[in-house]
Amino acid sequence: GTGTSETESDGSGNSGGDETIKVGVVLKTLSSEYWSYVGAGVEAAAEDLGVEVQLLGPASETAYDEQNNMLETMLADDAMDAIVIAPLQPDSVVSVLGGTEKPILFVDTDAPFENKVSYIGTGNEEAARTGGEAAAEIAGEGAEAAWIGGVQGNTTSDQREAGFIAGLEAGGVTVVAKQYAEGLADKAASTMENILTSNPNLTVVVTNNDEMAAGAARAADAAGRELVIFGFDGIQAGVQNVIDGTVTGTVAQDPYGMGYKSVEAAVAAIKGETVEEFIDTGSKIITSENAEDYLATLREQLGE
Amino acid sequence: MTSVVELKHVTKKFPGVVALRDMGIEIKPGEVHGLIGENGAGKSSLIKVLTGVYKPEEGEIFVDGEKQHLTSAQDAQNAGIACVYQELNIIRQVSLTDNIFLRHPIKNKFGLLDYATMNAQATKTLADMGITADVTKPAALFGMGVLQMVEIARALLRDAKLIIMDEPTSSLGETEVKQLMRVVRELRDRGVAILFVSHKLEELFELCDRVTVMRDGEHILTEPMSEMTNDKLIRAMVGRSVENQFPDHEAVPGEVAIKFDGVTSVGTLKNVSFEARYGEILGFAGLVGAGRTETMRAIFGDLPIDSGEVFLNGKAVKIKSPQAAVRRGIALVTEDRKGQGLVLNQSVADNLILSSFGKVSSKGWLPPARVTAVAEKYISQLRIKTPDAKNQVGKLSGGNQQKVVIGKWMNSDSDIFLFDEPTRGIDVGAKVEVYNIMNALVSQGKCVIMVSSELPEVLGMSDRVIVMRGGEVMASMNRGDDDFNEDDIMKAAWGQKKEEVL
Amino acid sequence: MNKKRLAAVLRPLAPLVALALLVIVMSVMNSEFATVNNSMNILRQTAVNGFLAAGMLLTLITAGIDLSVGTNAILSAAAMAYIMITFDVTNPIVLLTMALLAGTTVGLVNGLLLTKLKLPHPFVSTLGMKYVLAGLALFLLATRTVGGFPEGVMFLGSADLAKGSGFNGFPVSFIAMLILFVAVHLLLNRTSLGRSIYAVGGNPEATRLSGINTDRVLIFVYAAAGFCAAIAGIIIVGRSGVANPSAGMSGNYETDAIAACIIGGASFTGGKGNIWGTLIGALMISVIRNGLTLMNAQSDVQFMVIGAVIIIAVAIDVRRNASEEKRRRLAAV
Amino acid sequence: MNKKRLAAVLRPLAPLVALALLVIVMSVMNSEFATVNNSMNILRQTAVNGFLAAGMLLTLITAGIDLSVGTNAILSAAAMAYIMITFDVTNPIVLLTMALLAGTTVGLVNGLLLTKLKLPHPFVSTLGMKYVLAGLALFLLATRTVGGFPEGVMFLGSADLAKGSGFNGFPVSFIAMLILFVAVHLLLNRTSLGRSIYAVGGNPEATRLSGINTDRVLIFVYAAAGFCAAIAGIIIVGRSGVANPSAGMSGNYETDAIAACIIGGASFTGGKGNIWGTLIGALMISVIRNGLTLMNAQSDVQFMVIGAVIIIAVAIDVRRNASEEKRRRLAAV
Ligand SMILES: Nc1ncnc2c1ncn2[C@@H]1O[C@H](COP(=O)(O)OP(=O)(O)OP(=O)(O)O)[C@@H](O)[C@H]1O
Ligand SMILES: Nc1ncnc2c1ncn2[C@@H]1O[C@H](COP(=O)(O)OP(=O)(O)OP(=O)(O)O)[C@@H](O)[C@H]1O
Ligand SMILES: [Mg+2]
Ligand SMILES: [Mg+2]
Repeated sequence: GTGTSETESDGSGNSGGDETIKVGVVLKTLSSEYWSYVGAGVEAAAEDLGVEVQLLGPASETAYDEQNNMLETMLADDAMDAIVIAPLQPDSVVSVLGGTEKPILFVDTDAPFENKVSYIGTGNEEAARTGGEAAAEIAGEGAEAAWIGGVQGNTTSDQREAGFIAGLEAGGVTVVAKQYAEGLADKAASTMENILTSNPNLTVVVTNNDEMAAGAARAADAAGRELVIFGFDGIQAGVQNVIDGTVTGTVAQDPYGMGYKSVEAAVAAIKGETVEEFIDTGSKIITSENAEDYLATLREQLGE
Repeated sequence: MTSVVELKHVTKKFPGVVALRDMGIEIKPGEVHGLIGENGAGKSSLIKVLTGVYKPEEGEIFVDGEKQHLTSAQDAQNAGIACVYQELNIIRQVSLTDNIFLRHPIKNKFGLLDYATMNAQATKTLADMGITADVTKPAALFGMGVLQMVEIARALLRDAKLIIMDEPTSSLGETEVKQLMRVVRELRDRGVAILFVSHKLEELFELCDRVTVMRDGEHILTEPMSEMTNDKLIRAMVGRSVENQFPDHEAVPGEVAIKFDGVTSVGTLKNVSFEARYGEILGFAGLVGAGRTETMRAIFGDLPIDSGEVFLNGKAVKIKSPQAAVRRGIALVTEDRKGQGLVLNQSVADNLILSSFGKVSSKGWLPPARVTAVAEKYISQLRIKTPDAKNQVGKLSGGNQQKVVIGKWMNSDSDIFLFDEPTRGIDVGAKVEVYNIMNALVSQGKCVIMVSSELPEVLGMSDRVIVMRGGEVMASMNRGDDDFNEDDIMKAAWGQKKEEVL
Repeated sequence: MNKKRLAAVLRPLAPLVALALLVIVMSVMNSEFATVNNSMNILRQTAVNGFLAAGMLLTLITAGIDLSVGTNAILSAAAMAYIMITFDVTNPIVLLTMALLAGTTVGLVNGLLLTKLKLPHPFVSTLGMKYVLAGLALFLLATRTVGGFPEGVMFLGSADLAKGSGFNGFPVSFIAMLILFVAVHLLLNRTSLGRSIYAVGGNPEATRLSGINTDRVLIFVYAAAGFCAAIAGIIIVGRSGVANPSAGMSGNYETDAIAACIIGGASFTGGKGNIWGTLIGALMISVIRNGLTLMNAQSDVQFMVIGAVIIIAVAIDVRRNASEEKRRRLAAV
Repeated sequence: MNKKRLAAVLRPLAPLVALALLVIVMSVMNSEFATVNNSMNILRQTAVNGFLAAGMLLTLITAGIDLSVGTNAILSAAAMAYIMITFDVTNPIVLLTMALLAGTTVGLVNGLLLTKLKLPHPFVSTLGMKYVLAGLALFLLATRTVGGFPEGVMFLGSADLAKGSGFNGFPVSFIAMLILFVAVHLLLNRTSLGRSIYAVGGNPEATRLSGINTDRVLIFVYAAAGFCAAIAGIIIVGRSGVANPSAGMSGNYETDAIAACIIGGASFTGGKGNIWGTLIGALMISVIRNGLTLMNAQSDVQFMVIGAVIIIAVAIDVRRNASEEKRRRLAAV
């Protein structure tokens, strides 16, 4: 890698060849809406800063090997000046990184890599905890809650599970059921139906993503049960559901900001500037009060 | 002298059928022992008990006078019993050498297979039986005749004391049968016992020292062959005498149904021309691999025609698929009933209606009652031995399966019937039934084309005979002409081209 | 004779006995299980798999397979969402037609690939199709999850009959599934096309030489599987309220559908299987999932139990056939 | 004659030509593709699928399938992790032995289920096994991802030969894979067990009647597939540094392995396939994945291209076989 090079490119072409700064970004996947926001932030930053980015992501958030392969391919690319990673499996990514000398940054999820330049994001666990607290506040002390996760054993799902549960319990809510629905809305609906059957006093459900929150909401509605339902991610459909009142709230982690700031930080690192070790992008609880505004911001960020 | 193998009081049951009932047989060293019986009499079942494939409910097996429990094919082989089964046990995907040496391969000093030696031995053994073949090629590339010999070669290389052959000649042509007989005699002279199953009486008379007849799973008689006559055998088998082996029909040749004019299919058919008329039986004779089956496939739209013309009812046609052929009223009784004739895991009834959905169904709907009626009609008309119409075809005996194939086409109301080896594996009584069916078709004014490797059958049934060799028509003979005889047909089949051929 | 008749009627019901046993076990282990509302939940949860399995069954009978039914369902939903958000179409008839059209077209393409390319087996082509459809769904919706479908679209997946006074209602989706199953039953057993489907699976060569256009039979079968997948997609939308284009690759829709068919007596080697067995297979899978969730079993236990039940179900089926053979054999005189 | 000989030698190399074409296309479209280090990456990324595909190939040749190889790899890794964290075992020999034992035992069970239960086809039993193993892996590690394996365990999956001065090194995992492939080649073509494997796939009944213990052949095949899966599991641990028990259900390990075999000329109907074709199939899949990553293709495009390539690869193979048939037909004159 070439450390710092003074390049002024107008972003219209990467004709600068070797001189153009090139940042590699490997996200958890590109095939979901949440990650497309991160991607949008990455591309906006690239445009603004006049650098070239290579944006990649495996097929799904469970394609661990595929992410490692992508990373490996990128590490072997001499033209790549820095790499931003959202690790699916932090330990595993660290072992693939090995002793690389390229500047490495993590986005969304941190990893125990010794030479990392920076971590940009809010921990999944931390964000989920605020969501759990918010749900507990609405439901009130003594309520019973259920968790519908993605794939058990998946790092993201496990972290959100730990955060949500900690938040709920801090608010005096007991978690009586933990189930997993592959991240799919229709399977979450089935799971919700069954949880409702065995837990007649259940009033809260927190889920691993907005799609599953939507599925759970429909199942609760069909069963005639009023629940406090929280999703995660803050995708448009999820926020719309909050506006419509079918879902109580969702946890948004400012994905666009994460993407944007990570490229910013990467470019700074390449240029030899000092970069903060932790850039907190914060998280937001979206409820009926701020949902309209958030949706508007989202659309603006995506250029719609 | 102790017997090589003796079977006593064996009973074997299948769902709905008793295949063997208190059956016994004794085979002596150095004899060729014939076994005969109607289709479904239990011959193959008896053999499979001998080779440890079927476990009988009752009965005992003695090998060299000692009681044995044969519980698997391996046991039987270890006891020195080898078998060429009726339904060929060829693995089509692997080479002839692999097929021959599968169980007892030759290895080099590293424990790896020694293909050089195995190929040489396989080639030699086959050559001894008059077959030249590239033994390294997959079995799928060879015709039935070669494969039959491969099966026999496999048994030969095994030093068995008893070799069982279940209808080994049913897929062989005249010459190969001769070769096989020579091999069998050589084996006998070496002291090997042979159990030989066949529906062809001439073969049994020519080859066997003793014969056992069975009927409905029971032992009827065992006699020295020299004391038997044709009639005696048949009466023992079917319980009555069969009057006329080849029933006559009145040939009233009508319009030309099919005409081939210089049809060539690269690699198989060369300039083939002939005519088949309504109201007559046209026979096709020739050696194995003569191209008769290919000719039938060409008529049936299943072989690409590169040049030449086909006329159907006087009009030039291009029949592009079997479906088109069936629509035009052509039926093909295929020679390979397992591979091409039957859907083995479906019922007898389903197979019987397979070619006549248009007739049995109304607007695509199949009333179950009508299906059953059709099935029962042919089961009784063709005397198909099956517990009921819902029985899987795969569970019928070989001959009965063949009857289902014929029945399937009987129901299709076709005008032109192509019979490719129609009596393969069928017993004497049933053969006559098949001949009667052909005659009935002809008298209804239909056109019947019959391919057969059995010359007596060709001569007995055909009004005209076409002889082929190497994909070419060698000769054409009319009933009543001087050259309508075995000798002249064989000469043509061996390559003597008749001048006046079109 | 009468006794024999009874036996003949009861025999195919044996898998039903296995299902009943499973239900009894679940009822004993969990008091919530045997309630009316929970039974309705089970039916509700069976519909998607039922539709997918019906299509899968047809392909399995022809000795084929369709590994793209799950992503096809997702694509059909995505196609519907696409025209809704792009052209502001809100007419449910148009939207539903779009979904059915998309699913059936994909099925048709599967059938054409198989027959026109003369592929030896559709495993790889439909696996390829699975990827293509997953990509297409993401492309159509630009990875976005779409909600806000009109009521008419949601009806099939979400409506319940006779709802009220504590009864959660009888799911329309299950009724629709039953109607399809009756249709498939009639197709398979009472039409020549149906018998051709079995024949093609048993011996394609013999079927072709019997004058049946086997290509047309196969193309029909795959198009029908696509059609069923599209309905499954519509029900998924109705149940969850959203069309999520990334669901195709992450779900195990196909394995559940295949398992239902095979538990119900279909076979990979073709020529076997019937729709009522498939119904029982699909119900068994739902019952296990439902019961385990009620018991709040974790993923590890759920996986192990489901796996064990799949294996046991097939083992029982094999045993049953064998003992049946033996019974008939010994009865022979 | 000599020309014919040459043709006979070259014909099986046709898939190689397809691979070469693919490589050329990729090289032209992306300058990074044809670098030495990237080639090493491709080999590195092929190893896991290669091991799984080798086992899968054996089962496919017998007309079977093993849908549990992926979860078996994960379980083997989990078993190794389990004894490491539970009993503080750090001896790599013990850990590796544990993994191989676990994988082979699972394979053995698959083989026993198939033969002793007399199942008609291993599709369902191995599918059931896939679920059971996924559950077992989660259970063993209590859903936790485990890292911190000793160097000796990681070696196979992570070591590189001749590394240095800009060269990333030749991956040991690929060399190990090649050694296995040579062994499989010898097994299949030079031993009687190997020929029996083809024979069982081609015609199990005939093979049994030839006096071969087909059950034993099948049990061996599934145990071998389990053994290969265990090595794949060890390589996964070496590559990723962790044993992740939830990876089994979510990975596409089995479909990739099957695709490699089928692209390489194996068939579901059994009796066909060879290990070099499988190698080419596995390399093709890696090349596509790698190339698309280099070209910065989005998920939707990636999915579509992978799907299309899978379909095209099979189509080409079918064409090739057909034209070979035709050539033979014409040559016969
Ligand atoms: N595997 C099986 N399952 C059920 N029934 C069977 C089976 N094998 C044979 N049978 C039945 O047993 C009876 C005897 O059959 P077998 O094959 O022994 O007759 P065969 O004398 O060899 O007849 P063919 O001359 O037609 O070959 C028949 O009725 C047949 O249907
Ligand atoms: N599947 C096949 N693949 C390759 N060659 C074949 C195949 N089937 C037949 N042949 C060859 O084609 C030629 C013509 O065979 P065909 O079956 O037409 O002969 P036939 O006169 O009908 O004799 P038969 O008595 O064997 O049926 C023979 O050389 C035969 O070996
Ligand atoms: Mg027989
Ligand atoms: Mg022939």
